[in-house]
Amino acid sequence: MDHDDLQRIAEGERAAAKSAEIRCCTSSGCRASGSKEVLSRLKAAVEANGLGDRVAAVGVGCPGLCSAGPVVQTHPDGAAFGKVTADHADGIVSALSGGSAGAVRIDPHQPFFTKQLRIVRATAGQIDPERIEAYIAAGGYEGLYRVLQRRPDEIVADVTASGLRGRGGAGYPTGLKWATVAKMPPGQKYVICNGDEGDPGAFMDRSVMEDAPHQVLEGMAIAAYAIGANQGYIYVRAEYPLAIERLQTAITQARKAGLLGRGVFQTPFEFEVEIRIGAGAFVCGEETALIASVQGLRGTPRPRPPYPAESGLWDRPTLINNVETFATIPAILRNGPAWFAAIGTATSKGTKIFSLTGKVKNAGLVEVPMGTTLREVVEQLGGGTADGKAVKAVQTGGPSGGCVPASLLDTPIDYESLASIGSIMGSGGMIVMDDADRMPEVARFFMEFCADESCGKCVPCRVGTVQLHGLLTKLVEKRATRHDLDTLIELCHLVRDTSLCGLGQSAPNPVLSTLRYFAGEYEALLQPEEFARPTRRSAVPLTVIS
Amino acid sequence: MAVVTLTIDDKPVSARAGESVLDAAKEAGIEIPTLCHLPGVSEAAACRLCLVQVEGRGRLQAACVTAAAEGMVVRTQTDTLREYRRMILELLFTEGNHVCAVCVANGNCELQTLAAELGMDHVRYPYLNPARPVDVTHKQYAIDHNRCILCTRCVRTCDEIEGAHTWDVAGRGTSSHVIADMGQPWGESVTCTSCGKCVQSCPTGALFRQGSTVAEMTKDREKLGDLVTARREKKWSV
Amino acid sequence: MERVRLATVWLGGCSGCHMSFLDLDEWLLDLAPRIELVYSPLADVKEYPEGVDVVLVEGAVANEENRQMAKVIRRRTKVVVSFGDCAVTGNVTAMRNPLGKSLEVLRTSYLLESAGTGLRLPDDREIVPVLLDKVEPLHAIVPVDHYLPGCPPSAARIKAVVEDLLAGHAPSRAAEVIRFG
Amino acid sequence: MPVTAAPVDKRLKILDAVIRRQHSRPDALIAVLHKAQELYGFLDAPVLWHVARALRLPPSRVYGTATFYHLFSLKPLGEHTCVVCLGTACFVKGAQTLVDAVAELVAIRPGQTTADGKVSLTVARCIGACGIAPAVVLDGTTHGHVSAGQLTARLEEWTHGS
Repeated sequence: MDHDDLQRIAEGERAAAKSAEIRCCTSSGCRASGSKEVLSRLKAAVEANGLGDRVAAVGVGCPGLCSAGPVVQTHPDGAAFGKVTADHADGIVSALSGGSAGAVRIDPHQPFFTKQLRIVRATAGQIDPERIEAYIAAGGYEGLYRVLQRRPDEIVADVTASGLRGRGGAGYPTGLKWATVAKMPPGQKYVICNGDEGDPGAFMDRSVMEDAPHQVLEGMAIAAYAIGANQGYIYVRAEYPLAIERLQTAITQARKAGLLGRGVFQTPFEFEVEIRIGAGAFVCGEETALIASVQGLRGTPRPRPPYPAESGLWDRPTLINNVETFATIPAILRNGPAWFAAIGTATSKGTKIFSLTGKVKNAGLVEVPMGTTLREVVEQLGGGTADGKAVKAVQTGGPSGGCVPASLLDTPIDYESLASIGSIMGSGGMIVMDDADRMPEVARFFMEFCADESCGKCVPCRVGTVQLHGLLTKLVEKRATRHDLDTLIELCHLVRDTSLCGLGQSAPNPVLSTLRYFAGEYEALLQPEEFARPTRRSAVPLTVIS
Repeated sequence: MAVVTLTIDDKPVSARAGESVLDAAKEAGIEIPTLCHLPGVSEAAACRLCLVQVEGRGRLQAACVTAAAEGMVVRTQTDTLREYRRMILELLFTEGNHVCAVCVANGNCELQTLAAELGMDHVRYPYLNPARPVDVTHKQYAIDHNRCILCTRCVRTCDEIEGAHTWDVAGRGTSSHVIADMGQPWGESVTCTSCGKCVQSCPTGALFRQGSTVAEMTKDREKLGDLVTARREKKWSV
Repeated sequence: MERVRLATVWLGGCSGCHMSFLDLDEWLLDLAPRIELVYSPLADVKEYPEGVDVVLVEGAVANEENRQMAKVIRRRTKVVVSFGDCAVTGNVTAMRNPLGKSLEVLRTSYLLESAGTGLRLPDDREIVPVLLDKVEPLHAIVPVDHYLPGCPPSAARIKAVVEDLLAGHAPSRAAEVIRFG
Repeated sequence: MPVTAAPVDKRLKILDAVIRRQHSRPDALIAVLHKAQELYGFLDAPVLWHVARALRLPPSRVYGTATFYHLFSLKPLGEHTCVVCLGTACFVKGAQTLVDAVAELVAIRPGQTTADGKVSLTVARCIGACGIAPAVVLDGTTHGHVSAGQLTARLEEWTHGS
């Protein structure tokens, strides 16, 4: 494969395109609502109407509006239909020639679509994720080609200049991470893509892997070239079978096309990628636990330093980024770091995908520029709550994050702003809650999750989360007193300050953030003390704001 | 050999480059409490008792895995650290069934000793009282899971010193437990060499010699470190 | 000097802590003029009095009577001391907890699950206090001011704590005072 | 002794082929356990011993790893499996009532299998189908926007007849 071949494939693909396309979402969400049958009926309807020469019915990635699935769009007229069943197939085909579709139309000009800026999800919902040709025709692997014409350190410099920060949660500057691994002495190095998206309520990475597997591979290959690695692993949770299947297909296609393996684009660059499948452990999203799991061990974290950048997989320098981070890379290298850095805020560049769920009208995936306010996402894109009730809070960052009250919805989405109000960007889960959601119960839900997912290695997380869950249960069941609430807060401090890894350190966040903004709900559950208590003698403060 | 100078609890201390803060402090006569640390085997950094404050670092650091560095300023005894250590012990006491009065290790138990040293005179959290088994199938030794604090000293000792890797941890979270081979009775283990090193490594009464009764089980943990030194440096301590 | 109104109570324990107290031997003679022993298993007093200054409570809270007594003690006493491991941790008394709730404990204890024993659960709720489902340390039921662990606490440690309390200050929490087991 | 090998059958041959393809590398343990569970339905002692020997791993490491990950089962599962997602999105959309409804209908708690071996009930910590919450996975197929009534109706089909 050389650059001419790449262009030939792209041109061939464009030449073969039919004048109209019926695009049916075949990602996990719509699949669960029967979209595969819808697609096959659409294909049959195209044939039956003798439109095979100018209309194609294709399976595409997720257009984003999962709550309306299965979603079918027609191209180039831009019509969209929701809750499509197989029986709607004939109608949708006839609508192409002016007939009545019969299916529910979705307004393609509503804010849910128009307010998005899709960089990572640029091709999602538009191309067939199972065909490398479609990705190439959309500009795919062009970034990798250009990268290979330059020196590795220039690539690291570009990523640094773009201002990209890790999309997995902590927001560590991606360029800095790459530079650290690149600076390690030459020798065996590894690239790992973290696809162990475990935050409940988050499915951005699943959809990126399902909708744009080649984009992930391209990003990994660019990283490998930049840091001097020849082997990559994608760690995917077993709960995502379609993502695994599509990544495997993509790897096979890319190897066959000479875009992975030896002599990529006829340069000395060599890069192999293997998939490693998780087996149900949230903690494996933590990078040292993930490395242990890739090595076939129990997924328990180890103390850092040394950081994986110095000593990671098999004690070799290892670059770990998450799926969305890698999928952002090709566009940055194609369009230049300045283009990317112009999007977003001073400290948070580019776009971020959120999975907008819960009590929201339009549930699904949205990609917006950093700096967009929570209110815009929830009220404009999300359309507010499904039944018109008031939004009470938005949970971001999953079990490591916090609940942002409605009064703070004008907070812009960037790493620092979310941290300043006691939540985190996290991987991108955004769960809308209304009055029916009781915050102490939400806190208990997350604590149960953390206790269940604690690896058991360090004492504060292993036992502390269990005790915290017990205290929250006592509280929710109206058996707790002020003394118990103090104990709860004290334990939150312990678990946060002394746990070995990020899971434990952030486990108290949902409790502390709900205590900060919804203290009244906790107070209302308290029972009076039967006896006066001796003065508290602990050195741990009872503050809920860090 | 490069030497670094640091300050621990206002005391100037010198350490070999790469040496842990824990070891450097110990050599200077400053004891930092530990439970999972055991000379001779790798660090787990799991008990979190040796957490110290290092100036300029936001998070508390485990002294056992923090390398002493030039100019480092370390505090090992702040009020908060003392409180956190007590709380960690309290959590350990709630997790198992630690009944010192009827334990073989009574009087020779690191958990019990630390409770006294750290001023833990009671436990503020509810006891979880798990139903845990006692395995007496081994001819010489026994394991009482009620007393196990999951420090994994036995796992590391068996793997790194004896090389048998009979023990490992199964399950996760608070249902974690130490197992022999495929989780079978210890006496049926095919990998155990009955060397007894795990028993010596155990800080509590979880691993003990058969026939020991209350307060009779004493342990010689230094021997394990001596073994490693002997093997590595051909120097024997007798 | 006014005498300190001292009480000692025996809840769910073996009375070993009281035996250790008696091991103070002749010091008890020094103690006698400084205190008034207003309630104790060592004295024939039927009801726990009002206005107690200091109480040493031995034993865990294992049954309904223990639980009610704990509350009476707390209401009528200035300084409550958990006296010995059973009061402080539940200790041996609480070793039944992993077996399950009270009914499961009784079924196990009376070998009801073993075939052919012919045994049955005693039914004398009118006479014997009802077991609690879970044996608790004293401070799980009522606030406690000071803790004196040990099984039993040695006479010397009892003396040190009582001396401190009689002098009107909080007992030391130093390592030599704390000893479980 | 539990050290006896599993009977040599076709499944073992397939498993051995997978192990060979992975060059018997110890880091293939999780992949091999996945395959073994797919073949046998669950991981019993003979299979785990076989894997330990084939990968030259200490048995306690194999057992420790198999029991660490929630998706591995050391006990046989039921004829049918019902996985209720308890991710946050499903939680706020009332997934707990689904668990309660199933638990009441077939009288088992999550993690258990009915006495007749018909149904296993488990809960998942988010299957990534948040857009169609609440979601359940019935015999491997994901269903979205599920109500308690729909779910119990399906389970009744499983438990009675067909």
